[in-house]
Amino acid sequence: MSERIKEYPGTYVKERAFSDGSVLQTWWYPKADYAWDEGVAIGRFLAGLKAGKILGITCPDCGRVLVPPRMVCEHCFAPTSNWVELPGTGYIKTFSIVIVRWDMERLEKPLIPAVIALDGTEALNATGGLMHLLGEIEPKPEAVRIGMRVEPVWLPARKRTGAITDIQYFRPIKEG
Amino acid sequence: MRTRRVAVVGAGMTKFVRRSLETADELSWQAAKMALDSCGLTLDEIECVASGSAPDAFDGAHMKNEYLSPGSGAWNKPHIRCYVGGGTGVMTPIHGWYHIASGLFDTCLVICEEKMSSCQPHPQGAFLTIFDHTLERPLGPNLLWIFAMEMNAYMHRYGLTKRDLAQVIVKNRGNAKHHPCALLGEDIDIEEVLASEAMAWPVQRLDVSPISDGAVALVLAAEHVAHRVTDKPVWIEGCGWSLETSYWTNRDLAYPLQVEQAARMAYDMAGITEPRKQINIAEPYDPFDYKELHHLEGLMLADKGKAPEMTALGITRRDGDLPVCPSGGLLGVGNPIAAAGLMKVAELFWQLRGEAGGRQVPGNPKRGVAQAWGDLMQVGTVIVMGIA
Amino acid sequence: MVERVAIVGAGWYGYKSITPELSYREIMYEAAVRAYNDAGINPRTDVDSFITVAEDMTEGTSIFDEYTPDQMGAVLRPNETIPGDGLHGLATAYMQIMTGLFDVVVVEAHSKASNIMHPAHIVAYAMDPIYNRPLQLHPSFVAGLEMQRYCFETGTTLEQCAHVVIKNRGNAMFNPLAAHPADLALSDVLNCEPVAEPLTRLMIAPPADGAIVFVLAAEHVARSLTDTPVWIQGVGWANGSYSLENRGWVDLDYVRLAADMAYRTAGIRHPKGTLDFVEVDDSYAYKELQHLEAMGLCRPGEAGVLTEEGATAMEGDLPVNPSGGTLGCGHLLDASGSARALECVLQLRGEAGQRQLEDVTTGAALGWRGVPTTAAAMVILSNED
Amino acid sequence: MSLTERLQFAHEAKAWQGEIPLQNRYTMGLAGERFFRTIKDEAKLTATYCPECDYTYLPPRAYCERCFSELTEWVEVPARGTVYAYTVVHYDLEEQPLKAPQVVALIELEGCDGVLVHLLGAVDPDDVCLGMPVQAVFKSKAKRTGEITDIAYFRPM
Repeated sequence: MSERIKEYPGTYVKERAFSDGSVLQTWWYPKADYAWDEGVAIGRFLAGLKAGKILGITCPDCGRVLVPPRMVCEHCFAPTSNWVELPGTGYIKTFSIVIVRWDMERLEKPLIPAVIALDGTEALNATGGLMHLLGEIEPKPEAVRIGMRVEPVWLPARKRTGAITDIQYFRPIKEG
Repeated sequence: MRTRRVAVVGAGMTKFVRRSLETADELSWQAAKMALDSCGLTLDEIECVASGSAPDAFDGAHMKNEYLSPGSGAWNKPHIRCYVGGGTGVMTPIHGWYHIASGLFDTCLVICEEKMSSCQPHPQGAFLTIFDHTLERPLGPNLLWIFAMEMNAYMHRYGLTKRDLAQVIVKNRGNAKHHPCALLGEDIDIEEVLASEAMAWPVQRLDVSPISDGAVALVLAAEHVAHRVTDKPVWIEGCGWSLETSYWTNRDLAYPLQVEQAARMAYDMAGITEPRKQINIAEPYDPFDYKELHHLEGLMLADKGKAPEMTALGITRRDGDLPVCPSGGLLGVGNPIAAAGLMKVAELFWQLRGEAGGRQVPGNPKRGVAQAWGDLMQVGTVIVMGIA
Repeated sequence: MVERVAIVGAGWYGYKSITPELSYREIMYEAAVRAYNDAGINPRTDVDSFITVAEDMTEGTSIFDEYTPDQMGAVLRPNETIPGDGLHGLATAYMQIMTGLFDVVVVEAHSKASNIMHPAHIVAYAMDPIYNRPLQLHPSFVAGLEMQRYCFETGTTLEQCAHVVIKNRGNAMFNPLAAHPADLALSDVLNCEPVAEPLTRLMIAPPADGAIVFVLAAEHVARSLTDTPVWIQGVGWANGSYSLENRGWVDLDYVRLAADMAYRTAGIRHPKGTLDFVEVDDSYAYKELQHLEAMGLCRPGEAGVLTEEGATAMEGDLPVNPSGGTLGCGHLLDASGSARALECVLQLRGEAGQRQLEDVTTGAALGWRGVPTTAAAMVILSNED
Repeated sequence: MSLTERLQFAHEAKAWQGEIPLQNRYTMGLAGERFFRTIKDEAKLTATYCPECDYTYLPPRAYCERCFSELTEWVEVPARGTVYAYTVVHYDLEEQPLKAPQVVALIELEGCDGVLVHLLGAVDPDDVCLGMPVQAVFKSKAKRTGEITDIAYFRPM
C-alpha cells in the first residue's frame, strides 16, 4: 500500500470555502415526519405513565419483569403477560454529566442522563430499566454516583400526557 | 471444510478528510478504482458488488446504496448492501465473503463509503434519531450520552482511570502518523488528552475519533481466481456477527458480550482455539479510546478489565507482542463509519502482505483479526484473515 | 453436489391500509411466530442467521437494525439488515445457506407505510440531490415519464395498462391478505384524476402495512422440517444506472439481468414454458407489462395485448399476480417483493384457497425497489423434487 | 404462541409523533463543480466523454459508470435538444394538487448520450409532443447560484 501507491484521492474542503463561494453547494431539507403506532406494550406503558405509574410486564417462562415492556421476552421468545406496577424507585446503573449539545454547543446547565435499574425488575444478568435524566443532585452534579438510590419526580397529574417526560427526572432518595 | 475459500486480492481507499469536495459516489469510485487497479482487474471482471454504509442521513440520500451504485461499480451487476450500524465496515467483507463462498460468484467488489459532512450543521445530527422514538427521543439524547454511560460503567466495574484509557489515543494517533490517509496522525502527549475539553463526562474531546468523509474498497476472489491474480492472497478464515437486544438499558454495559459471541463464531470457523497465541495483529473498533480496550476483552485477547494493563505494558504497541490498531485506528485515521471499519480490514490485508510501509508490524504476521461494533452499543462483527 | 435451499416456513401479518392495533415490533412478532410455527422451529435454538430487510427513512429511525432482534428471537445471534427489497433478503439467505455453514436462515420484511406522514418527501430523498431534487417534483413524475415513453415505443395503450389494474384488484377479491381488493371498470381507471400523465391515481399501487417472515433451510434439514418444501430454484438480482439521465428508459436492463441470472441459476432455458405463474412488481400498472417483457415472458409490446386478451388472468396461459399484486395487496415498501414470494409459496403448497391455481409446479417472484431506483430481484420457486 | 393480549378499544390505539430532523448540504463534486461553475459564469453546458465506451455524459461524470475510466475529456454542448418523454405532474411534494400542473421532460441534448431531466416552460401542456425541439432558458447571471435551477426551464424553439 504505502509502498506501491504514492497519491491517495480525497480532496479536503475548508468550511470557509462554502461561505466565500469558492466551492458550490446545494441544500435539501427532507420532510421526515412520522406517527408511529404505539401498539399494545408501549401504549399500555404510556397510559400507565399518564396515571403516574411505571408498569412492567412479566415473562411467564423466565419470570423477569420487563421494563420497557414488550409483548415478547427476547430470551425465551415467549409472549409476556401480567402487568405489574413497580414502586418506581431504583438505583443508578451508570450515568454521564453532559455539558455539550449534540452539535457541540455548550449547554447552559449540565444534563445528567442515567440508566436507572428499577426495583422489582432484577434478574440474572439483567435489570429492567430506563434511560432518564437525574435532578436535585446535591451539592453539585459531580456528587452523582453509580449505585445511588433514586426515585421519580412526576409532573402534576393534570400536566401528564402519557409520555416518558411525564417523569420530570429521577432524584436521589434522601437518607432516613 | 467444504466451504469455498475466499481471498482478499486488492484494496484501495481515499484519504479520510473532515469534508470532501467529492460527492459520495465519487469517493466510492476513487476507492473502488484503486482496489481494482491494485490487483490489475477491470470492472468487467467483477461479478457482483457487496456494499455497506451507515445511516442514510449522513450522505443525505434515502436508499443510499442505490444512490452510491454508480461509484460502487454496480452498473449492470448484482448489488446488495448490508447494514448493521457501526458494525457495517466489518460486516461488508463478510457479506462479500458469502457472495463468493456460496458458489454463485467468483469475484466481488466490497465497498464502504460515508460522507458525514453532508449532514448539517453537525454530523452528530444523524445520531439523534437512533434512539427509541417514543421512550428515549423525547429526553433529547445524543450519541455521546450512551457512550459516556458505557465508558463510565466499564471504568466503574474495573476501577479504571481516564489515564488508563487515554494511552490508547497516544498509541493510535502515533501509529496513524505513518498512514498516508490519516486525518490525525501525530505524536500527542497523554496530558493533552487528559486536559482536553470535557464533553460528556467521562468523555473528553480527544477521547473521540474524528468525524470524516471517505471510502474504502476490497476485491474478493474465489481460490482459483485469487491464485491467478496474485501470489499473495490473504484468506478470509473466519467470520462472525452477533446482535444484542435493543433494550440496551437492561444490559450489562461493562462487557461487550455480542463481540464475544461474534468472535467465537469467527474463531470456530477459522479453527482458532487459543486466540492469544494464534492471532498476530488485532484491529478492534476504536471510535472512543475505551472501546479498543473493551473490544480486546470481548475478542478474548485480554482478560476482562485487563486490557488497560496490557496497553500500559506496551504489548499492544506496533512493535509489541500483539500489535493493536497498527493502522492508527479510527482515533488516528478517522471515522467515516462504515469506511472506517473496512479500513481495518484493508489494514490487515496490507500488514499480512508486508505492504504497510512505515506502519508495518515486525515479525511477518500470519493472521489478524478485525472487528467493528455499533448500533445501540449492540452489534459485534468480526473477521479473521490469514496467509497460511 | 451442491445442496438445495427450500422455504420451509412462512408467516405474515396484514396486509391492511393501517394497523393502529400493533406497533412495528408487534407486527414483526406476529409474522415471525406464524413462520416459526409453520416450520416447527424454535428461533432461539434452531436458527443460524437472521436477515431483516429495512430502510431507515421508511422506519423513521436512523440505524433501524438496532430494533430488529428482540421480536425475531434473534438476540445475541447473527442478525444483519439488508436495505433492499425482500427478495434481496431472500437472495442473501440463499447465499448464506449455500456456503454450507448455515442450515436455517430467517428473512423478515415489513411495512408501516401508514406511519409515514409525507411519503412523497421520503421518495424524493432517494433522488439525486444535485441534478433532480432541486426541481422539487412529486416523485411520480419518474413513472409518468417512463410510462409515456414505454407506451410510445411499444404501442401499448392506456386501456391495456388499465386492464392490469382491473385484473389485479379483481384477483385481490379472492385474497384475504389483500388490503385493496376492488371491482373496477375500465372507465374508473382511465377517468380518475391524473397524477403524472398518463398515469392516473388508480394505476398507482396504494400503500399498505404488513409483515412477512420466511424460514429457509438447507435440503438435508428441510426434509426433516416439512413435507411441503418450496425449493428456491434460482435467484437473480441486478442494478441498472441509478441516474435518471443515463438509465435505459425503455430497456429495463436491471430486470433483464436479474431474470437472466435467476434462469441461469435455476437451469431454465425456456422460462415461458417452465413458469406456471408469476408474481411481478406492479407498483404502477404499466410496470407489470414492462416487467413481463423484460423477464423474457413475451416480446416487447406484447404484454399489453396478452393482458387485454386475458392470457395473464387467473384462467389464462400465464397467470400474473394471482395474489392481486401490489395494486391489489397494497405496496408494502421493501416487503413488496416478499409479498410476491409469499403468494408463490402459498400457490406451490396448494394453500391459496379460492385463488388456488391448478397443477402449478414452478413460479417466479420479481421485485423492484420503486422510483427512482433501478434495482430488481427475482426468485424462482418450485414444489418439484 | 402469538400475542396473548391485544387492545380492546379503539381509543386505546394511539400514535406517537416525531421526525427525523435533517438538513443536508451537498458538494457538486469533481465533475459537478466544473459543470455548475460553467453554468453560473457562462450559461453554458459542458459534458464529459468516455472514449472507451464512446459515451458523452451530461450531467458530466468524473468517471464512467460503465468502465470506471477517469473522464478527463470535456466538451461544450449546445443548450438545446429534443423531448424524449414528458409528463404533466398534478401534485406537489406535500401531495397537494398543483394549481398550475408542471410539465416535466426528458430532454435529449445535442451531442450527448442519455437525457436531462427538467421542466418545460412557456408552453401549453397540450402542445408538447415527443421529438419537439427545445432550448434552455437560463436565469439572469445575477440570479444564478451554480445549481441545476440556474436553468429556469426549457422552452420550445
